[in-house]
Amino acid sequence: MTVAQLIFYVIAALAVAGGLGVVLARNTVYAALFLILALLAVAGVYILLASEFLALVQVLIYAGAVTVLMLFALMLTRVGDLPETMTGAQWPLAAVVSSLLMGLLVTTVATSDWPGDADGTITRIPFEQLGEALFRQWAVPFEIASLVLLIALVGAIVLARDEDDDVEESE
Amino acid sequence: MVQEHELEPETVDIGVNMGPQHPSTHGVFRMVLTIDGERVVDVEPHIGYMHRGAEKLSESMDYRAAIGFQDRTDYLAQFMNEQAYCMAVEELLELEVPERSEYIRVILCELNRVTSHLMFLGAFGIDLGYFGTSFTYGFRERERIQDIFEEVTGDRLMYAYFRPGGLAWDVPDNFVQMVRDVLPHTRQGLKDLDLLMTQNEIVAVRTKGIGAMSAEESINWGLSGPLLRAAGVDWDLRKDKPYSIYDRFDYDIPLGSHGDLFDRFLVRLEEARQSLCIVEQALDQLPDGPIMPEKMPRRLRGPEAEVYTAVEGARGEYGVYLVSKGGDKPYRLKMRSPSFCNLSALRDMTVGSYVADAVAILGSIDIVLGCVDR
Amino acid sequence: MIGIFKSMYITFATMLRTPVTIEYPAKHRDVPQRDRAFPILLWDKEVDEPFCTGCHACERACPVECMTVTMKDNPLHADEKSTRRKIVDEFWIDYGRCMRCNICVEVCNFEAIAMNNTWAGHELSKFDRNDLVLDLQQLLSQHKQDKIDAWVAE
Amino acid sequence: MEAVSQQIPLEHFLVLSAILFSIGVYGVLTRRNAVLILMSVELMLNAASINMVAFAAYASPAAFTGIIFAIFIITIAAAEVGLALAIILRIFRNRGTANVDEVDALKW
Amino acid sequence: MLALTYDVGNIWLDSLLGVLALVALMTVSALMLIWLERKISARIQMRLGPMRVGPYGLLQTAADALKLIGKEDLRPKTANRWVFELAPFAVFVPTFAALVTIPFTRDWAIAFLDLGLFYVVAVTGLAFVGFLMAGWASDNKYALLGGMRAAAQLISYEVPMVVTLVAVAMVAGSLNLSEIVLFQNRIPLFVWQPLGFFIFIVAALAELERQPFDIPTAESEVVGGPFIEYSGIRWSMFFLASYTSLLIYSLLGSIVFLGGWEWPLGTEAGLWLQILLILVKTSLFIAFFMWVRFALVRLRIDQLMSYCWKVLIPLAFLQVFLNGLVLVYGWPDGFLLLTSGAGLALAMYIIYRAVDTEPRELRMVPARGGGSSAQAATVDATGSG
Amino acid sequence: MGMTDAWVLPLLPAAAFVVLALFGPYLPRKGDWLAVLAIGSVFVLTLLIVADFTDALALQGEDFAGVTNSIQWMEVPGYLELNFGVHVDAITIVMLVVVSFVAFMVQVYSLGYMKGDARYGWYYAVISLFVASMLALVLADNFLLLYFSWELVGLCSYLLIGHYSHLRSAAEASKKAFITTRLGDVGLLIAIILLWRETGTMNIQGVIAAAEAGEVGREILTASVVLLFLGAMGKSAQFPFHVWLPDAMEGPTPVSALIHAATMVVAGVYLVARLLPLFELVAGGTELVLAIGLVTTIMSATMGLVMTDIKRVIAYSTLNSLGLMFVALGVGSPAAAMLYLFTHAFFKALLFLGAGSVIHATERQDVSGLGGLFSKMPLTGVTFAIGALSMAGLPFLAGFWAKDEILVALLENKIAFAFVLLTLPLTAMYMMRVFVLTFLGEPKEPEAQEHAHEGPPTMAVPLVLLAVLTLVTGFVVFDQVGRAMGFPGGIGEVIYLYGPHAFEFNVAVTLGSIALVAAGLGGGWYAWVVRPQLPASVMARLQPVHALLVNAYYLDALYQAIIDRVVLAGARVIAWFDRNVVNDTGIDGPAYTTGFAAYLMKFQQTGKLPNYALAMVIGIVALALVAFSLKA
Repeated sequence: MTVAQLIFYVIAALAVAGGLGVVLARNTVYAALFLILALLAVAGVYILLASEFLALVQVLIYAGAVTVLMLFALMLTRVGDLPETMTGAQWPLAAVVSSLLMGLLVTTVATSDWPGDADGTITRIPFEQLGEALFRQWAVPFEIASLVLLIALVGAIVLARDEDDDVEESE
Repeated sequence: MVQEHELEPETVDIGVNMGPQHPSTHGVFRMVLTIDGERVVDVEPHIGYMHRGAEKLSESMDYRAAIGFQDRTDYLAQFMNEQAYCMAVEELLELEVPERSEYIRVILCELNRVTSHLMFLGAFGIDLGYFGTSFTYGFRERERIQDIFEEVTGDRLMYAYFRPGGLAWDVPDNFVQMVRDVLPHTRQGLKDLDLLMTQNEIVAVRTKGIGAMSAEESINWGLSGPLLRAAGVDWDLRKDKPYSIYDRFDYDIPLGSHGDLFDRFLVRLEEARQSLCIVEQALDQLPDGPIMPEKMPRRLRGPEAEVYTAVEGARGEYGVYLVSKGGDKPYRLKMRSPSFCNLSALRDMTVGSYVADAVAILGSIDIVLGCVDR
Repeated sequence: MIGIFKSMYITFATMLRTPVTIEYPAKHRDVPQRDRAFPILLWDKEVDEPFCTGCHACERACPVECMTVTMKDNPLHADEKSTRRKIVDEFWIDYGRCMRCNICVEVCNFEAIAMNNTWAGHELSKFDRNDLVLDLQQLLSQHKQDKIDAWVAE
Repeated sequence: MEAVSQQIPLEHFLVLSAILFSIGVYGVLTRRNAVLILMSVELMLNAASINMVAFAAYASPAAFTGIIFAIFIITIAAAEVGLALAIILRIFRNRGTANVDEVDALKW
Repeated sequence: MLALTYDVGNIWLDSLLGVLALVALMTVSALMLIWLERKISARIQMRLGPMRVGPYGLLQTAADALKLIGKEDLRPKTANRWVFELAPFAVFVPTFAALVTIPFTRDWAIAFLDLGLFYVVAVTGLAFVGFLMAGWASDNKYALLGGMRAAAQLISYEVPMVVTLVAVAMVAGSLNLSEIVLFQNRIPLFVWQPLGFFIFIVAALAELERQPFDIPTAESEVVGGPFIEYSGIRWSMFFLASYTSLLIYSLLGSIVFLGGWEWPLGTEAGLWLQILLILVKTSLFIAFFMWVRFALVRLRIDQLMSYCWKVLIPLAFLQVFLNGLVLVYGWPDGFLLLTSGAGLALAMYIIYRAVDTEPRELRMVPARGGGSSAQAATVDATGSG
Repeated sequence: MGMTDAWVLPLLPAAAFVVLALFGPYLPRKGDWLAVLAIGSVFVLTLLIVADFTDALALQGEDFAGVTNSIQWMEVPGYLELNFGVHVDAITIVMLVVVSFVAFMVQVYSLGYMKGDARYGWYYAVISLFVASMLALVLADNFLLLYFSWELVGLCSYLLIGHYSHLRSAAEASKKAFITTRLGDVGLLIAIILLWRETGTMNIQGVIAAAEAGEVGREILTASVVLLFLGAMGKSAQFPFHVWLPDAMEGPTPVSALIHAATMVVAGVYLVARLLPLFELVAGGTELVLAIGLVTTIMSATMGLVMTDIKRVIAYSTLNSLGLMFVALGVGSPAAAMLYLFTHAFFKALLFLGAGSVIHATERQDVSGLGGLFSKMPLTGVTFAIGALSMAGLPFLAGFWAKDEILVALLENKIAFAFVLLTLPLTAMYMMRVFVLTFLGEPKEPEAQEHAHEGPPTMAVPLVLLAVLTLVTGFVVFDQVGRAMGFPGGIGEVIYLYGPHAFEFNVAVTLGSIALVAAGLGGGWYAWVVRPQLPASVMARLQPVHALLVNAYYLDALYQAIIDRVVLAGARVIAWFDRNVVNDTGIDGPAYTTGFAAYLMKFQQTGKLPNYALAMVIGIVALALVAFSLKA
């Protein structure tokens, strides 16, 4: 086991722990904090996959901005932190199905023959090249993504707006 | 639309307790804010943490001894309180105050107004968010004037210097020079504060249009003093009901127009300047002579009467209502404290504004808890 | 922005001015002559006895009732050394209660009591509040040792 | 383009991704609070991203489409979360709850 | 700093020494900065500041730190234990991690990252989690309010900050901090991009939660915000993190906008000159931040937000747009200076106009007949007389 | 400002339209100054273009075929290539001068006339749009742009006729105008598409060249020429489409002057003149034009005699003139047609503006309620008289020269010549009639005329300017005059389209026409001044004829009947089919089916999101398991 593998196992364990925390925690804020942990661990996975840029994007946007929204929402909606209301009644069935799904996926992964698997050698892609590709080859999806962001922004503002505020402002 | 409103559950309001140990409540004032996010929905002021029963205590003191309690009501504008009380007693006993005493009283009162306003200007900056800068600017100059007071009266805060009929003792020989020396410093301090705050855009956005009260509302709430004048009401007891010798000086009453925090700030700043003008004139005219009436009774025994006298304190009309049933003690003493009356309008000014504004609005009322609770 | 620049300017300007603070315990301001910290009793050096006769005038006038005075016959009067027939026997002032209103000084007919105007009168921190009740000897000691230049209003 | 050898087989990443995905599915199925469901969805998205990046790194480094896709997933997730939270907020304001099984207007 | 100059040979040992050096640097600089801030505030307010412990009170903060370490670590009974206790670390660790990639001279840094600038921004952006945790876990309304304010403010002001730095990275053509410095060579970037510089300073002030943006910790409103329930070592970690952030942003500013260890008089500065230069530039930033703290009042939360979203972000995008124009069309840098300067003027004009700066006139009613006729009947209220 | 820059011309008023339409209400004076400014500058620029044109003409002489400036708009290689551009040649220049000048005059006039109107700003916006599209129409170098602007002027005409939309009659009239012209426009569109299919180009010159080169099949060419002419008939209100023009008088009078006298209605003439080579290629093409023109001329001349509405009389006179132009085109003399068009624009605009002045002053337009206005409004009276006489063809006024030119050109065709001669006294007579009834005699409704007065200067100045032009424009037919004005070969070179065409003067024809006109005028004078009761008695005696004329030959009734009987009946059948078959069965049927099915299926739903999600995941897992088992 090399050092890299050791690091991978640690990070993977953190990610799985975070994920389990998200779905099992009895406290909503705990769940959100576990989510941050999981997201940071995924960022670590990205680093292991030699995509530092992606890792930083993950940290900046996911862990840094998306989760704050969730925390805000949790605190604003003040959803009852009562443990008995956290999990729905169908959890046993869901657990079975999820485990089945996991089994299926893992089996598929294990039984398949993947390319580039032989030596565990990966390729580091310079982020300049990434940028080139993003803005030339993928320019149209990029623009669409920005449009989607804009629309989401407007939509979120319109939706979250309080009618009372409108009245106040018009006065 | 209407239906949606009906469906909407009550917004989650948070009750926040501000005071009595909150750093921004002046003294031991406590207000319970109900806030919705950052907006103030309701304010409930709680007072009485500093109640000492000064009015009741005064009933068991003779007319001289009760002066000490006057210092302890509005403890930032003590001379004015003493002045009001002494005027009440003088009216009751029909005492004639000597000329020199009147002048010294005016000088000290106006200097006291300056110290009080300096205190306000400094503290207001803190409420707005200065990290002590405005406060030390104000205090620096206030301290110089306090030194004069200490030289004259022997105490830094609780002067107990005025007496029914005059003064406790004469001022030191170098009094005039001392005051003249300190005036440039005070002007410099006011200028510093002016430069620091008046034109600052951030101060402007924080103060303009905030906590505004119209002239009519101000009158209805019984506001007085700078608060009332900031709303544009031309009312100053020194001018409109002249007492003492205020009719001998030339000065201006500054009036605001919007009645918001910024106007209150400006009015107080300008009032401090005008007080300095009065002080200068009084120093020029200061006569020699006795400080107490010639035939001063040893024991002060009042006739059966009621009097009310009021002065224009630093915070507004400070009145003393004195009922005497004869004897050397007041039967009933009631103080009309401006802080208390001004504070009553707090809810009206605050509701609907932001938490940060609530702090600044409370600061702009410039309450003194000793005066509110007595 | 002009106002913000003005604020920056004035803060910078004051940064260059001399500080006004003094380092308190190391340096002391001069206390004014009239300063009234707490009342003490005066010592008649000519006769070598207190001025105070224990007449209770101050005790009665004190708004906060912090004084306790008892009177006795003056032994020196018997010896014809003093003109005072009566003299103070015991005198306690509770500095924890005193509100330093100067009334005792004013009502005193013998100019026997005065307000301390030294730093010794100001710095009275004690660990026990009972230590703030001063007896006659403590009240007299300052003037006795010429540490005070008593200023008594007429 | 620089080759890095870390001796981690590709399957490791894929298995991690599969586990995270299943956990996310479980969360979506069992959580009652809409915000928590959203979090579980994020987990699933991240699992997918890991998959794609892993494939990009191991299998098709020349095209690195996987990385681009991961970037788009992150972008869209940001938009989605903003919008979803706004919707949840509105539901909460209208119905006083953010529990999805109490919001059963799907059945009328 | 030894680890930075001498290659120990073992990567683990090397990193460990580097981290230790950083911790030492952080602690010492934070202590010094606190002392400096107290001194500057004292001088602005014409006080003396700490004078007793050590010469000119230099050791005052060290003494304070010792006291804080010795203090009991209080935790409110109703506080959420784990979150409460972990919150200081959640603030501290990102701050610390951000310091790793900042180069101090041409050759000195723990790690020269290709994505250095991005890394710093991304990692410092995580600090809000700690504030939110602290605010939520304290079970205190002031703390919760402060935590929410902190999170909202940090997230919002990160946007103009990132966009401005993107503008810089555009012209520099790199996200590597060292290369950005090399790119600036003789003329630092703030000359060409005054608007970006301005936005950076404002956003940094907000990220640092210093006046006029100290809303999350506003003493007179939320009584210290998220930290209200903390004491002792945990509180000092917040404090340490806050002053380390000050150091980080000052370093970042001096590297990105002031040319780091380069100076206009020559490019091949020696090691000591480099250290001196970066120290001086960083100190300029620090002094400015401290100066501002005592010269300005606090904004209100809504004003803060609208200033960010309505003024700073559009202007930051304007800067990016201008840079893009200059890059694409190869226009001279002077054009950038002109337009960016115009943008800066616009920003200042917005500040000037957005608020009601109309000088208010007080109505002066003369008392006693003629009044003080010597003076003008109406005094300009804003006049400094 | 060269000819290649002519594309600027339509853009100015178009920009004015955009600004006015979007921000009009927020501009001072609702932005009328903007419209006037735009068209004013268009006029000035037009003069510059004319100067450039004459320079080019002097330089290149007769070979000068015009300038084209075109940009490619879109291209499907090998299939479609669309260009947008301008083409400036002699005919364009004439039209440009007419359009820009008359539009300028009318807009200035409207400042006074439309003052206080509720939709003042909108009026100016639309009229700017009209000017823009009219300019684009005459400048277009290809059929597509021509068609666009063709439809746009139609739209503007529709909007402006219906300007007083609160009046039912105005709304009806606008609809009528729109629909009637649409009938012709469809022909135009089909013709354009046909020609494009055949020649593969949209370019007008290209199409003409191709047709002349014989690239277009005869049948197609014939069909497209007929269809093109249909469009021209619709726009120019030729029989049988002429019915919309009199009704269009419901619009504001300046609009009538601009659109329905000077510019839009002559678009048909312009089109035919522009495409005359095509007509000449087709057997019977010119004859068709001639016939239609003649019919229109005679019908309108007779109807003009009995109309009582001052504006309608002028409208019929317009029809009369348009018919004359088509007659000229029909005998292959576009030069005469264009000369008539040129002069007609001025005096007809003058007539309308004069009528507008009367209406503005008295607020009524029926001559039976007018009379004796001359003393109150001398300026209007004089200018109106000039216009009327010019229309009648009194010597040395503008109309005279142009009319004589047409007569000379008609000499070849005796029948047509005779018919045209017949109309001359009629025209003179009804012009005399309307003038007399309006301005002379006693006021029939005195209360209406009491406050009659001249309009403000903005109304008077255009009147005077137009009157002066009416007096002098006729003389431009002489080369000496043109040379004196700076045109190298005389203005004739400009107005006459194909090659030099000297003014032909036939003493016999001229004298004859003068005699006829004088007779007409005299007859009119006799009938309405000397013996005012005569018309009534004539009317009484010729009751059927009068009824026929007053009802405009019952054409409106005929059309109405056709619509009622044929079109609506067909529509009813289609409506029934649509409602019952398409709507109820085709659309609602599946919906009902789905709804019922959904009603049946809804009972298995819980409405809870997690359940659905779970079901989905179970489905996926099951599918995957199936796939695995199959694979295994």
